[in-house]
Amino acid sequence: MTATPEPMLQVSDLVIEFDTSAGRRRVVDGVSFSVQQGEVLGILGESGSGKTLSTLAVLGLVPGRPGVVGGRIDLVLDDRREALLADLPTVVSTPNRGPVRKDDRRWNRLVQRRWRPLWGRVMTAVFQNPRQSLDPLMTIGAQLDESVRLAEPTLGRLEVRGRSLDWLARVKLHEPARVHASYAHELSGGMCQRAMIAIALARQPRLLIADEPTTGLDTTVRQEIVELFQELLAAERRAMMYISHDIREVLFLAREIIVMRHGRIVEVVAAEDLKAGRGRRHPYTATLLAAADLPVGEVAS
Amino acid sequence: MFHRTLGRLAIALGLFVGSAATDAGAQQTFHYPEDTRPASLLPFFAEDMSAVRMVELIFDSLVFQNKRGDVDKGLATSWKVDDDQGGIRFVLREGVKWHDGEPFTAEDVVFTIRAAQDPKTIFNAKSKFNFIRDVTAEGQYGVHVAFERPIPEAEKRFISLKIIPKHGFPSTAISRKDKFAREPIGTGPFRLKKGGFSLRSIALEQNPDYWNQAKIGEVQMQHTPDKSAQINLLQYSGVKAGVQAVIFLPPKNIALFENSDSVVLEPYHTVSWWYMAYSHENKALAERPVRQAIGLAIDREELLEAHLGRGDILTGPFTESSPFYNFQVEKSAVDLDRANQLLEDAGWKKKGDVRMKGKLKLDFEFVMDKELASNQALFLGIQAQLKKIGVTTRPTYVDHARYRDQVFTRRKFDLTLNIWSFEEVEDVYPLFHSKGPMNFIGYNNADVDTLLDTAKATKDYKKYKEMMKQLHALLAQDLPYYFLWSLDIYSGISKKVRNVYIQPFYYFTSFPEWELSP
Amino acid sequence: MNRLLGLVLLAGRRLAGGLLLLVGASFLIYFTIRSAPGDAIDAITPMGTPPEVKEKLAADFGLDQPPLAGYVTWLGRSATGDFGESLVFAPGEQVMTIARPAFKLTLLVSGGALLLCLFLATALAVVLGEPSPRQQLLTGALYFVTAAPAFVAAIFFSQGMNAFVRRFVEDAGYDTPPWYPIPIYSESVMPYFFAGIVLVAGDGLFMDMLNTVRAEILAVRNAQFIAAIRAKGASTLPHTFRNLVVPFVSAFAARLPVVLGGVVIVEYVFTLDGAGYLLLEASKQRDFPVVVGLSVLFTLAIIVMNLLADVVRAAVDPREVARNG
Amino acid sequence: MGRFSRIGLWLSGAIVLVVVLLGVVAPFIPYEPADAVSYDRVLEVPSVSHVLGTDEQGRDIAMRLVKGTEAFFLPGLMAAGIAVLVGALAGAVAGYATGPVRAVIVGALQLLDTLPRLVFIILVCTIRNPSVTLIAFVAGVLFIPTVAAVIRRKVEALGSEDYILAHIAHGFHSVWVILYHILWLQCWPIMVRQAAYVFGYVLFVETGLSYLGDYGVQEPDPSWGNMVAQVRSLPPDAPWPWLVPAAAIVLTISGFLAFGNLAARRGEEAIR
Repeated sequence: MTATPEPMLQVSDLVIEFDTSAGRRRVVDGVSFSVQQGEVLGILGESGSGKTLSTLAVLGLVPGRPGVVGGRIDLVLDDRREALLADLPTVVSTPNRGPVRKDDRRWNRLVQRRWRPLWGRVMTAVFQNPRQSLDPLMTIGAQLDESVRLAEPTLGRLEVRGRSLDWLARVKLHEPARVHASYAHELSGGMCQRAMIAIALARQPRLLIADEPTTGLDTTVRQEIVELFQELLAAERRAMMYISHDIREVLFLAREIIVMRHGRIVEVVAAEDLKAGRGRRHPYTATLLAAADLPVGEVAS
Repeated sequence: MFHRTLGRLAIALGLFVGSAATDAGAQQTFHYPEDTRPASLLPFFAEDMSAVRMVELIFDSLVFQNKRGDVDKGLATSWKVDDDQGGIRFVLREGVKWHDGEPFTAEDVVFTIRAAQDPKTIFNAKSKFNFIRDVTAEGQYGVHVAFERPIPEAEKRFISLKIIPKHGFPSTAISRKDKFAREPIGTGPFRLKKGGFSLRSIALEQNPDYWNQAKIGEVQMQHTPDKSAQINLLQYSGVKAGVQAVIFLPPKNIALFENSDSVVLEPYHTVSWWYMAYSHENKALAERPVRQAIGLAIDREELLEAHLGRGDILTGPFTESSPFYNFQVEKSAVDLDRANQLLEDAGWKKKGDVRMKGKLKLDFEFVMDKELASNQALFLGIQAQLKKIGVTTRPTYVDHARYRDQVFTRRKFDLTLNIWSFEEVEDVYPLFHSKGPMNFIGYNNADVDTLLDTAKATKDYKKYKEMMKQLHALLAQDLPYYFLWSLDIYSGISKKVRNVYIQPFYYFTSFPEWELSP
Repeated sequence: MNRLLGLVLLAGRRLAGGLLLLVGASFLIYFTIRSAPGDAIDAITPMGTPPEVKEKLAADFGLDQPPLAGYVTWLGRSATGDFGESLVFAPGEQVMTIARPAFKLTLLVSGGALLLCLFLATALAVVLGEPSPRQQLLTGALYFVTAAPAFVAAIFFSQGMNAFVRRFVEDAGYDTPPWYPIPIYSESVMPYFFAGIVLVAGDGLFMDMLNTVRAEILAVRNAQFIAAIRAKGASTLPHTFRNLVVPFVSAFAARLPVVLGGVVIVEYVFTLDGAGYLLLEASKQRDFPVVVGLSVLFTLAIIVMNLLADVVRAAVDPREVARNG
Repeated sequence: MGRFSRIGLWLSGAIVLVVVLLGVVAPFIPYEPADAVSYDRVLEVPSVSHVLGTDEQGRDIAMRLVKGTEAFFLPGLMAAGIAVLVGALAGAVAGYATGPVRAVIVGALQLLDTLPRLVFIILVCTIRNPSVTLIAFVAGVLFIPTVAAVIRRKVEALGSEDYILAHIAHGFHSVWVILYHILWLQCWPIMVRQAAYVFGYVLFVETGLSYLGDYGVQEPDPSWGNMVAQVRSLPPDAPWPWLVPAAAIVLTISGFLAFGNLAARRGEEAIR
């Protein structure tokens, strides 16, 4: 083991733009970050800061037009380096100069070729609004079974069900059998999010992206979900990106934290330093800390 | 080059699939469209022309009218009028079979006439059989019909009598609802195909036992109310599909086929003429000068040419081909000045747009049958022309059934446009005699009545003819109607049909002779 | 098991509701008849109808009774499928005997046309994908073309096709297709197919369908659960398909009345023997029992379609039972 | 709203404006059908004196096209008025009321919705003396449920929104809130869209029935429907007497539909 292991995910100079009725808007502007193997990266920022879009870009799931128009995303798997987003010029007609137009079809082909084999196996995600993340027409069990079967295609029908029930138990759902037969609309938000986490983890990904997984849930439930994440991650040593606007949650889970605002990274800081109030803080970070009744420390002008 | 590419493209697109699937037999089908749908194939109730045409193919009458206009053998092979013209004796064709295989006998003829006269059989043309007093079968193949009074050229009256099978009905009281109307059994050259009577089409097949075997295998009629669709079908008629004939070509479309290499225009003479009827119950119209003035203001030739194509302007109630036509009667020409003068002299003074006399106004309700397509256009022309002499008209369009009721039964109209069609006998007695059943205009002229009564009583055809000529002149003077014209009607017939001859009034009389080349 | 029971209960409730609607609709139809001006019998029968026929008609329709009692009489008769006898179109024939085969054909043509429309709209929606400014010219043009009333579309179609075949096939020396010229009198399926095309292309149906289908497809494709399914590496196709069943069935059911209106007109132009032709012809000839019988049948078709759509919705979407259970 | 939508709005708006202008002006243009007939200029091709040519009676097609707007303009407005006003009220009540009132209204709306429109109109035409006004009235009534359904959805969606609840909490009467804040301020784009649709439908039915069943306007009075119906008697080489009104029908219907949609979309964007 080397002293500074190569990060498993490296994002550099990511640019995302959208067409709106008011014209083109740059929503992510030159963002760079990296995630180490088995560690949690926290991304902090208010809504509209570009944190969700940056993570969706990692997943190759940025919706809308033209979407990702610049940057690089590299992934290191078992010493094999894969450039996910290295050749944008082939799908972006005039990068960095004048109006940008992206060829949708080529972009989709790129996504299919590069990302598709990674989804689930290498990285997967848990989103906010858990109820909307579940297919309303299928039982939780069917959706979980799907994950289990994808992770271990050799399992028999009963084994799959057994594995699913295990997972439901591991995410601390009582009566796993009942949940297994239920539909999303029959469960509470917290239960849905637990089920969603089970579905994501059942794929046994290397990297889990949790995009504001607690938004819209009751305070007590939020606490439980965050604890559940910590517990599961500690046991499995998975890498995770945890996106939130709640500084306490991020501090609780992450080792390194990046703070985003208006599509740019304003600060990269170790969680230890933040907790201890060490070092000079960006004014925005300082506001966030103050609002959460945490020690602010020194504020940069 | 471009054409070929497009053609290939169309074929490649599979638009023309199944061209090999048509069998040879289908080419022998004679297709024709009809404007109206025959509701009944029972001869008595065949009131639309479309039904009359179908009935002609399925049923037979005792005698036909041949190309020369003479009466020819049908189900009867010979006939003899009694010496006193009080009856007629028919000898029937032997070995004729009904479409269901039953033999045809004199009983069927007796049954048909009895059924026509049964008071419980109600149909429009019932009065046509009033002249028959009695009918008796004489053996299997002889029939004697006795008349109420002597009838000149009596055999002509049997042309329209289609014989129906006795075994097809429970009694002589025949109802419109009878199943027979949809499953007819005749002796004619064609019989109904199995399931051939459908919602809007009727399919017939050749009767293999017919004494004058038809040359065309099958006939199919399709109700196609849209005239432009009919024209389209004839115009584009190809080897495999399309129609072989359009019964009546609207005049505007005649030019389209005049130099056609696939369609012939075949004249179709009907003994019929157009008229504008005046209600004589209207006080203004009861005055002869008003009727004359109206006649002088209307330009028949212009209307005829603009809307109906070719035809002859009438001078009285007979067409030029009629034996009763009086060539001495002159055609009146349009003369607005004289028309105005006539009205002035009769005391009709112009007030604004309309002429008035006392409280009476020359403002008339013009009632029209919606079904007659050219009515609207003709009315517009007449309305415009009458305006010039201070006569105004208001249109009322009603559907066919309502028209008959309003005009013929309740006589609620001032002016109306219509057509009289005659079959074998041009009998105008019912129209102009003050007691005539079809005198819906309320016409009452003592001279006319006398003339008609004497003519009816006479047995001498020559004298009868003379009297009709006199009547022609008299009516041309008095103008109970404004006589308009008789039309040259054209059928459009595909050149693939050969040996075509169209009888007056009976379209399909010579149909067995027609041939269809593939 | 629980869900199945809920489903059965829901279907039962819908069936009862459908029956109620049918009774209500027949009530409206019956009182439209009773609203005839003057003496109802004279107003609704053709002139010259014999008195015994009028009497039978009055008895069949309960016109000799006070309105409500008459309605009950008529409803009782109609419920057994006895809509009376045709007066003019096929005198003496039971309305149902002539209407049934015609109506079957009409349902087939309109249902087929609607399926074709749904299929084409889906295909185009998939090809077009997300709306972009560049497509608006295409959709605008489509909007204009498909707004033509069905009868105008039918005239253009038949005359255009005939001229096309004459020029580019016949004159070019190819065999003409068996369906030429239009409207053809043959037992081939082509006239029905053409009627379907005109139904799809006319009355603004296609754009309406395209807009709906496209919005639904985009809604499902952009739904969060589809992103979640993608993120876990599963195929999104079965999920997308399943989630589109409900909106598609709804879109189909909602447009059936429109197509049933259009088919009346198109059948007339393409000389098909359907209920639309029968309805118009009977209406023109004032064959009143046929018109009433067909009105009831058309209404029944719409109610049954809505019923089926409800049941399919409930069978596919568990929330439906929960909402209405 | 994209560039093409804006162009579409202007174009369709122009069509609507022209039709409305013609509809308003047409009754004041003196036109005597009897005087228009002239047999020395039958079926003339378009020229300077007759911009759109003449028909079988030698009547100027452009003139008849203009006068023909009379036939559907007021009936169309009436139908749109009935459908939108009654539909909006019924929809608002169905969306807001509870208990038996709601049940009755929802039931009635559902009932009207099951009637196949064209078939029912033909039934009415068979029984009563058909006129465009009658047809339009029936069409208007039959469109009530369509309008009501959209309005109801909107009212239900807005009914639970905070600012509406706030208004009611502030002491405004709920009827006022529904009528003004929901129907007037929020639903007008929906009403514009539906009104344009119903208007187009009346033109569609008038022309369709004139073509098929002679249930529309009778000659000599002009209507676009009976002008198109001339296709049945015209020779194929003189199509303009029916082609012109057919094009006018297609343009008007698509124009009204497009205008309704685009204007409503714009309105909705503005409200948001």
